Order: sequence, then C-alpha cells, then structure tokens
Amino acid sequence: MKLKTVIFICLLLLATISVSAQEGTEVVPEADTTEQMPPPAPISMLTATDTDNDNGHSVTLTWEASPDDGQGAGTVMFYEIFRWVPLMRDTVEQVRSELANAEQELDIGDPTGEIKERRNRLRDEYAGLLSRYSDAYGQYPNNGIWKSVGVSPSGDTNFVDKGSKKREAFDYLPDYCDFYYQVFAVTSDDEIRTGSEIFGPVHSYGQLFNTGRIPIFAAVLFFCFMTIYFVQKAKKGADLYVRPLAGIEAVDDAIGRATEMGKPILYVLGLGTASDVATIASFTILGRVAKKVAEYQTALIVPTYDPIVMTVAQEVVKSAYIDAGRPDDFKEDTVHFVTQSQFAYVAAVNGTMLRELPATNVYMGKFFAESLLLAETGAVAGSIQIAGTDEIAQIPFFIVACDYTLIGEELYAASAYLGREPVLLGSLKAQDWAKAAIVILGITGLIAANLGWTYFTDLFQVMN
Amino acid sequence: MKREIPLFITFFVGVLLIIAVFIPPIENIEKTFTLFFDIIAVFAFFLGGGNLIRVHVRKLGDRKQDWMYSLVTLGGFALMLYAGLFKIGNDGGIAASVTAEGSWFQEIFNYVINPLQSTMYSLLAFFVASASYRAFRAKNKEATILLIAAFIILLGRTPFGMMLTGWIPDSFSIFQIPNLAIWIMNSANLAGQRAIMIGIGLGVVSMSLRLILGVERTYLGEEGK
Amino acid sequence: MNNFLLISLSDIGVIISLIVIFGGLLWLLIRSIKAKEVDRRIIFIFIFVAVAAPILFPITFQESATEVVKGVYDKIENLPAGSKILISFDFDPAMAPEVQPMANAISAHALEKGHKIIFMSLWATGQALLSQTLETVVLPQFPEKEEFVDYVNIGYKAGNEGVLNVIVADFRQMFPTDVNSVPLDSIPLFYNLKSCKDLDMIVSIGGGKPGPKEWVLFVGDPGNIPMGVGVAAVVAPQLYPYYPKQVVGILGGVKGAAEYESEFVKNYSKFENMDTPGLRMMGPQTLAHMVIMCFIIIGNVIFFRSRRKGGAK
Amino acid sequence: MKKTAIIVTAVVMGLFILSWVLKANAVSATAESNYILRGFLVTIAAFLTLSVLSFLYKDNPFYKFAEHLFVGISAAFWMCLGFWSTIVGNLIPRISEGLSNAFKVPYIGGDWGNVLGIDIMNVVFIFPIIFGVMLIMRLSSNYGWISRWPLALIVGTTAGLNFVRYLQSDFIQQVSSTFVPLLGNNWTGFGDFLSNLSLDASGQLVLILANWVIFIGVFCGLIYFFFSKEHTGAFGKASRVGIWILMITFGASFGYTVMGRISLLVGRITFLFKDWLEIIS
Repeated sequence: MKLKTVIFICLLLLATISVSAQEGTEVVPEADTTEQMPPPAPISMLTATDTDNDNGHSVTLTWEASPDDGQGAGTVMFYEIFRWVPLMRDTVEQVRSELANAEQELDIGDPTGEIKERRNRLRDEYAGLLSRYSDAYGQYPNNGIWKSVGVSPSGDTNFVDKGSKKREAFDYLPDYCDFYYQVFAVTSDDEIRTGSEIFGPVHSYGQLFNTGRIPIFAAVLFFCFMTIYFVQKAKKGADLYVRPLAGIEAVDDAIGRATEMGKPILYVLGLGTASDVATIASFTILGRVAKKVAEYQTALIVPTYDPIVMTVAQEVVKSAYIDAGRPDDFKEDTVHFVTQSQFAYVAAVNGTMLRELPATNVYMGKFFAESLLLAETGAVAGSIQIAGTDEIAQIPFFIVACDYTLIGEELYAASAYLGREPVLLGSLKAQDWAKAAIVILGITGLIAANLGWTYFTDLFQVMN
Repeated sequence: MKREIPLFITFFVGVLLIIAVFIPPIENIEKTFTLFFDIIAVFAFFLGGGNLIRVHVRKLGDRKQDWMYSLVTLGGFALMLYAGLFKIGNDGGIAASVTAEGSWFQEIFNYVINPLQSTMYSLLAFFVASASYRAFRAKNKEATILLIAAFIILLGRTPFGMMLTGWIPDSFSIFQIPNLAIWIMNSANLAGQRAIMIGIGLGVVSMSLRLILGVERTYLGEEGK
Repeated sequence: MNNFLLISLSDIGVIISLIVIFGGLLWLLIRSIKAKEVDRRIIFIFIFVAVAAPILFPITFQESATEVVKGVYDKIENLPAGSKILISFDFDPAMAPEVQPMANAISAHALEKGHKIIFMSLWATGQALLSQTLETVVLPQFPEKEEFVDYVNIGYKAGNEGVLNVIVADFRQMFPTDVNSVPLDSIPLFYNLKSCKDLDMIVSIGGGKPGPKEWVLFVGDPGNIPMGVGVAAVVAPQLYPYYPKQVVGILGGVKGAAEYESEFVKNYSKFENMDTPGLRMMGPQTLAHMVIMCFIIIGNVIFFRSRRKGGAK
Repeated sequence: MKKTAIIVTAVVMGLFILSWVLKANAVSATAESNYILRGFLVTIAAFLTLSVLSFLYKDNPFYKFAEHLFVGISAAFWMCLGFWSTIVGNLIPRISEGLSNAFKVPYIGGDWGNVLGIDIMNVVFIFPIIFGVMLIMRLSSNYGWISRWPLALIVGTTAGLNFVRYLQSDFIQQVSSTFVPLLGNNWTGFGDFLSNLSLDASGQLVLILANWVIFIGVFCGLIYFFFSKEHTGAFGKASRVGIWILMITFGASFGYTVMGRISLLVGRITFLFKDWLEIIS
C-alpha cells in the first residue's frame, strides 16, 4: 500500500511537470509504453450518395465495418471521414481577407462613407465568386485538398456529411460540386490508422419532393378527401346525426339559472392564444353563450389572458348581441384584459369569482396548472361549472371539480354541434371516419406485428 | 372585401405551410412565419396594456367598489414598466440583459412576482385535497372507478402500500400496491391517454382544415354564417 | 416492519403534531358517521399542518425498500470490496432535487463498502452537481479516502450516446485525462481499467436523454455489465421492462431515493445522522398523502351515511 | 366592523415593520451592504406569500392588495420582456442596421441576399410591422375591421402547421405505436406464464395483459369519441368500456400528480420558515 502511494505521488509529480512543460499543447499519455499495435484492417464497400429528401448541401456515406471493429483485433476506436474539395480558380481567399479588412476598418469609423462603398463592392464580388463554386477549378486528384469532415464512433457504418448552405460559412458544402471521400479506421493511437479506398465523384443536390414524408402526404390527401366528400354530402341534404354532449346541453340550463338568480355568468377562455384550436373552438361556444345572455339580459364577464384573444372575444360577443337584436346592451368592458401572466390571471379571476359570485362558470380552451385553482374556487362560490379542454394533463382536475366536462375532442365537436351547419357536421363525420380508419389500421397492424410482417409496420415509418 | 381578404389570407398561408412540409427548399418557411407571429403578438401588448389602463382608470373614475385597489394595479404597472423599459439598475446600460442580476426589474421579479406566483401555484396542494374530499365519492360506477384508481395510486406513493401488501411473494409482486400502481400507469392510463390524444389530434386536424377552407370563421368575429 | 415510525422520543413536536393530525382525523371520522360535511377550511388546516410539521420537526417514515430498489442496494452490498463502480450524473439542476439524493446515498454506500468509484457526466450541467456530491458527501464523510485511488472524477464529455459508444471499448479515447487534466494513465484507479467492460457495476442517474436508458442500450447490454439506474418519477414506468434482466434495480423519484436511504441508514448505524434529503422530502409527502386519503374515506362515509338516511342530495 | 378592519390592518402593518427591522438587523450581521433594502425585500416577499395564503380562509383586503399588485406588475413584466426579446432581439436586427447599432444588438441582415442593393430580409420583415400596426387599428372605430387581417395570418399559420404536425404525431405515429406484440416476445411455457405474476420483464402474463389492456383501451376509448353514431348495442357497450378506461386514466393521473403539488407547498413553507423566520437551517 505504501509503495503504491509513493509510486503514485511520483507519477503525479511527473504528470504535473509534463503538463507544465508542454503548456498549451495536448497532453500525451506518459506511462503508455506498450508495444506498437498493428494497423487495423480498412473498411470496405464505401459508397457515398446525395442525402435524400433534403434541400441539398449534404452527402450520406455508408460502408462495411472494418474486420477489426468489435471483432478481430478489436483495435478500431473510431472512423475519421475525409472529403476531397477542389480549389477555386479565382482567388477566393484573397477577396475574403480584403473583405474582412474592410469590415474591420468600418468598425473603427467611416467618416467619408468610402469604406462602406468598398466593403459593399467586395461583398458582391465575393458572393459572385462563391456562386461559381461549382465550376471549381480542381480536377481530382489535382488542385484540391483533403479535408477532415468528422468522426464516427466504432460500430457505425454510416455518416452524414452535412454542410452549411451559406457561402461564407466555413463548412460550406456546395451543391453539384464533385467530391471524393475516404474513411480511415483509427485505433487508440491516433497515428495508427488505415485508409479505405477512395470513393467518388459524388455531388449533393436538393430534392423537390420529400419522399420520406409520403405517409403524411397520403394521410393529408385521405383526410381532405373525406372532409370534402362528407361536406358535399351534407350540403345535398343528407341527415347527419351528432350524439348529444351533456356539457353543451347544460350550458343553456345554466344560463337560465343565472337569469333566475340575477347573477352573472363567467366565461374563461383559458391561457390559449388566438391560434390555439381549443381557443378557436371556445370562441364558437362563447358566441352561443353571449347570444343567450343577450336574449335573457343576464350579465356576462369574460376576463382574458391574451390581448389578441381579447380582441376576438370582443368581436364575437358584440356580434352575438347584434344577432340577438340588442346591440345597445353590449358593453365593451364585458370582455377585458387582465394580464399575460398565468398565476396573476388566476389570482384575478379567483377574486372575481368570490366577489361577483357568478351563477355559472364556463371554462373552455387551453388550461394548465390553474385548472384546479379556478374550479375549486368556483365550487366554493357555489357556481355551476362547465369545463372543456384539450390539455390531457388537466382533464382529470376538471372532471373531479366541475359539474360537466367536455373531454378533449368533445370541445372541438361542440363547436360543430352548436353550429348545426351541414359543412361542420360533414367535417365531424369525416373525423369519425378517420377514427374508424385508425381502428382498422391498428387491428391490421397488430395482426401484422404479431405475425412478424414487418413490411406493413414499415409503411408507417416517417423519415425525419 | 372586409371578409374575403382575411379568408383568403388564411387559406393562402395555410395551404402554403402544408405544401412546404413536402418541399425541401422551402421547408423552413414555418420558422419565418412563427417569427412573424411573435412580432405581431408584441404589438398586441399595446392593446392589452391599453385595455388594462382603461378598465382601471374607469373604475377609479366611477368610484366603483374596491376602486382603491385599482391604484395598486396602476402603480405596479407603471413601476415595472419604468424599471423594465429603461433598464434601471442594469449594469452596462442598454446593452445589458433586461433580467440582469441586481437590476430593479429582476429584483421585483425575485421578491414580488416570484413569491406571488409560487404561492398561487402552491395553493394547489390545498385544492387537491379539498377536491379529493368533495369529488371522490362512489356515487355511480364511473365515479367508483375514478375513486379506486386514484386511491391505489395514492396508496402506492406512500410506505403504507408496501406495508399492507409487502407479504405477497415476489413472483406475485404485481399485487403489491406500489407495483400495481406502476402497472396501471403503464397500461390503462397509457391507453386512455393515447385514445384522448388520437381524438384530439384528429380534432385539431379537422378544425385546421375547416379554418383553412373558411368554413369555421367565428374567430373573425362573426357567427357561423 | 412494525415500528415504521422512526420517532426519537425526545422530539415532542413530532408527537404533538401527529396526535393533532390523527386525533383530528379520527374526530372527523366519528363526526362523519353522523353524515356531517367537513368545512373546506378544516381540510386546508390539516394539509398545512401535515406539510409544515415535518419541515419543522423532521419526521421520517421508515421506507421499506421495494424489490426493485433492493436490487441496486444488494448488488453494491454484495460486490467484493475494491470493486470498480462508475456513477454517471446525467441530470440538470431542475431534476436534481429528485435524483441527487440517490447519487449521494449510492456514493456513500459504495465508498463505505470499500468500492472504488469513477464519477462522470453525460450532461454539461451535470458536472456542477457532481462536484456538489463530492463536496457534500465524499470529502466530509470519507476524509480517509484518497482521490485517484478510491475515487476519481473524469467529468463531462460532449457527444451523448457517442461517448457511450466509445467508452464501452476504451475510456482513454474519450477521456484522456480526468476533469483536472491529470492523465488517466497516471491514475492508480485506472491501471487495470481499459473500458467499461472492466467495471463491476455502472449506476446511471438521470431522467432525460441521454440517461439511464441509453446507458442500458449502449453500454450495459453490449458490455454485459450490471447496471443500476436512478430516474425521475415520471420516467420510472418506462424502465420497468428492463428489470431484472438488463438492470439490477431501479430507483424511481424521491420515493426510490428515500427507500435506498432508509435501507442504507438501517444497516449502517454509523450513518444514522447522515443527511437524508430523500427521506426528509418524503415526510411532508407521506403525511399529506395520508391526510388526503383519510379525507377521501371520510367523504365516502359521509356519502353512504347520508344516502342511508335518505337525506337530500 | 370598520373599526376592526382598521385594527387588523394596523396590527399587520406593525408586525410587518417589526419583521422588517428584525430582518434588516439579521442581514446586517452578514456582509450584505444595503441591509435595510434586503430586509425589506425578504419581508415583502413573506407578506405577499401570507396574503395569498389568506385567500384560503376567505377573500380579504390583503389578498385583494396582493392580487391587484400582481396583475399590474406582471402585465408590465411581460410587456417589457416582449419588447426586449422580440422587438429588439428578433425584429430590429433584421430590418435596420442603424437601429441595431442604437440598441447594441448584432445586425443579421443579408442572409437572404440583395436585390437592387436592398436587403431582402429588411423588406420581408416590414410585413409583421405592418400587420402589427393593423392589429392596433382595432382601437379605431372606423378601421377596426382591418385588424382581422393579421388575425387571419396568425390563424392561417397555425392551422397550416397544426394540420400536418398532428396528422404526423397523432395519426400516424400513435397508430404505429399500438402495434404491440400481444403474445409476448419470449415465451417460456405455460408454467412460468401462470406462476410468475411479477411486474418485471419475467412476468409474462402481466406484460401481455398490459399490452391487451392498451390495445382494447385505445380502441374502446376511440369509440367513445365517435360523434356521428348513436351509442347503442355493441357499439354502446364498447363506448362504455371506453369511459371506464378514461376514468381509470383520470383517477390515476390525478393520484400521480398529488406528489408534485405537495412539493410546491413544501417549497413555500420552507421559504417562510427558513428565509424569513430563520427557525430552521
């Protein structure tokens, strides 16, 4: 034990000396004096192709692992990939440095505006040079350089050489420019490495259509077709059934109750923005509530979280009052902005609930942690509560604390249900058919998976 | 014109973004549009701030109930706006980060907004309890299932789950309550979540299509028709 | 199992608060038989006391370790002294309250058993948390243990799963030096340690990606090295399919940490007074959970009694 | 009534000032230089915390004060953040070099190239400004209708994005993730199958059962969400199973989140005891 410690301290000293001696350079392991290992076997079957389904500027390489990778001598630690890049006929570098100088001078000060002019000229010239990158001057193997483009750990058999599409970037990878590739199998000693055969020429280019996304494309077409078909059918007068939604039926009763009690109705649109689908669905329900409220001449309070939502809600409520034939009863302050901070908004709405004691609270839209804060305070105030949200994590809280809850999709369906317009009902029907498709595909896929037919499940693989 | 142009804008932008997904050269266009969205949303702050001031000034003017508190709101608003827009106390003036340590803006955040926010949030601990008491009652079949599932999971999170069922041999460990809780989370809970998610997904898709086609237009401030 | 409450009798505060809570609940239960509803404010008071009391007077419940937690504990317990264990800190400060207690307890346990530990991290933010464990657990509690001989900190390397792919075959490729640029070859602990395959056990603690799952798939499985994992509660269910073949055990969330701590403290009386944040955090949790469950029961008693009475809904 | 309110307020204010003095005194023991301010800040944080907690008893003037302060300050907080991060951080660097210099943010124009010496990006990013101004036009009663244009842009953008995103993530990927092996992967015989009911991978029956529950649960759950067909007969039964599955989901999720909610309260109470009262370390 003691001996060990002494050795250790000596080693440590040695190490510190060596570190301080070669400050700034890489630390070379001192103690490693094992004998030279033999170079590993090279990789085989190197191929390089343009990366599919992208906007160019990327090449994908594949190979077969070196026999010494994992098995064999097991000495391969990683692979280093090199690309041969042709040089340009024009003096790109020179223009680039001139440009850099000009930029620097510009930073110091430019009283006459002359430098800026020169800078702009150089910038254009440089861009012009780079745009001709593809008619590069180098012809393999002359007038080009090998450039290391990356490493890949052992066990890997592919590499994506992805460059920037910006001409001035250091890793610019031009399209339609002939490249050559070589892959080195490297051991733990960086010096001991073996190169593969050189593969080339290959160039990258952009595709116009992303074939990896065909499953999505098919789903888009399927869905559009279904919707348009059922909308047309509904327009021709087919009677489409929609099952009743308890939460929506309850809204009308609740408004009646509020009128009897002479208390207001509180409508909370949640934390969504005007672009959240839940909020948009909520606008439709708000329109319906506002119309009834206008008819019954009950008070309505709509505190909002998002200014744009406030704007839209004002429009919706206003037109509901106009529809109900009571435009004069509409007060701008019915819909008001509170604050765009989650818990401050909740604090204010909770305060409103306990002070105004609304007969009914309606929560429709996007809700987060505040769902239960609102619903419990509402319960304390003794209000009837109707909720609907598509935030899965919050549905349980509404279910527990509210009288009626629209679960997820029911919230969207509610807007179609209330509208009762053929087009809306048609789209609802299409939605159901898509669900049926899921059930059928799911069962088929399940059978396929259990029988080991991977080609069916592969159909659903979406690339990036 | 008041109605057609907005509908056209929605249609055009929507279709453009759908197509862009399949066309690599323009697949990043959504980033630009999202940025547009953010910028427009900031302009909306003026609307929001304006509305806030108007509502509270009116309350003050009308001497409505609790009008004094509106002074607190307006005072806080003005103070924070002053601290934030002029970067009071930020070292390095205009180039400093608005939330730099030691600035007024950050201090107010740390000692006013943060305690208020987290205390509001922590009220949930109380409300979770009162909601459980009120709502987890075996009123009917559905409510009973809800109650049992919640109770098993709650029990599984305390040492009592293990105490009650720890004697069950390991090869039947599924009946030990903590394990049963995990199993429920992994099976029935997952199934329910997934069903809701698929439903919501289709609902969003369908609603988006309705918006793009101009069928659903309440967001423009008009009833269905 | 019988005395599940570890109450030091001197701590009167604990007893008073427990009496208050459970006496109160009992009283409410008796009242509930007469179908009298409980005011919400009473529930609030109970919750407040149940959370505040364990903070004021640390109440710890002896957690009995479940099988999955015991798997990790027993593995460390049964390895011969001097075994080499790697502990990877794959988490960030947001996750730390939940998983750092696990890292601390496992480190203390392993060092106490005389094992040698290699600390590392796959997360850039994990490095600071790693130093925290060194400063609060390793240095003060094990002053006799020497760096480089009993433990070493090789720090963080960027590359996520790539790092794992390399170190399963060779440490020096990815970590030529330790965190302070001391070459691995000069570190006694690494004399006979070339790759992960030479380790006796790996413990990955985390909850995101890369994390325990990646360790299992990229190192534990291919290298056939025993793996223990500690994860945040939300991801724990996803790791069960790997137990017990691919991982020897799983610590899930604060509860997992508490179970491990309680198992450790129970068997090593020397560490009786060790800081056990997992157990400490479980105190308020357990009491509050119990209060909530009691109120659910009370609510149902009231419901059934009032229905029998035929009272109004 | 009024008298008691005044007394209560006075007492609370007195306690508050006392706490301030004590806190400042405690802080001054450390190296902190402006201890009076520090003491005030900690005390006000504690005061606001208690004010919000008092809401649990009932609505009261302290809560009203905290609530109104919170609303005012937070509204300005988000406005300032929006201004500095979006307008100064994202918009200005794209439209004008001069303004970028004035606000000391790096100019990032030129990315999209020049046409006739004009930066395309400068031009394109004028659009959100125009739309933003249109939105504010809402305040005018005559031209309010023009605010629908930016709204249409916003809705169109997200409708387009959501349409594809949800089709991909919910339709295609969720379907493929229900392709689970219902018979298990490594069958070890009936004896093991029936005798080993542990949760881990060796418990065949348990794993397979979970897969069946997921499979049946997803489909019955979906059936519950059918809107255009009456829920009667076999369809109605499946939909009922669907509701049960949903109820288990809701109950389980509720129970599972309780722990996180309690931690929040632990945090607040620790603040009161430790940072304010300093009765625990």
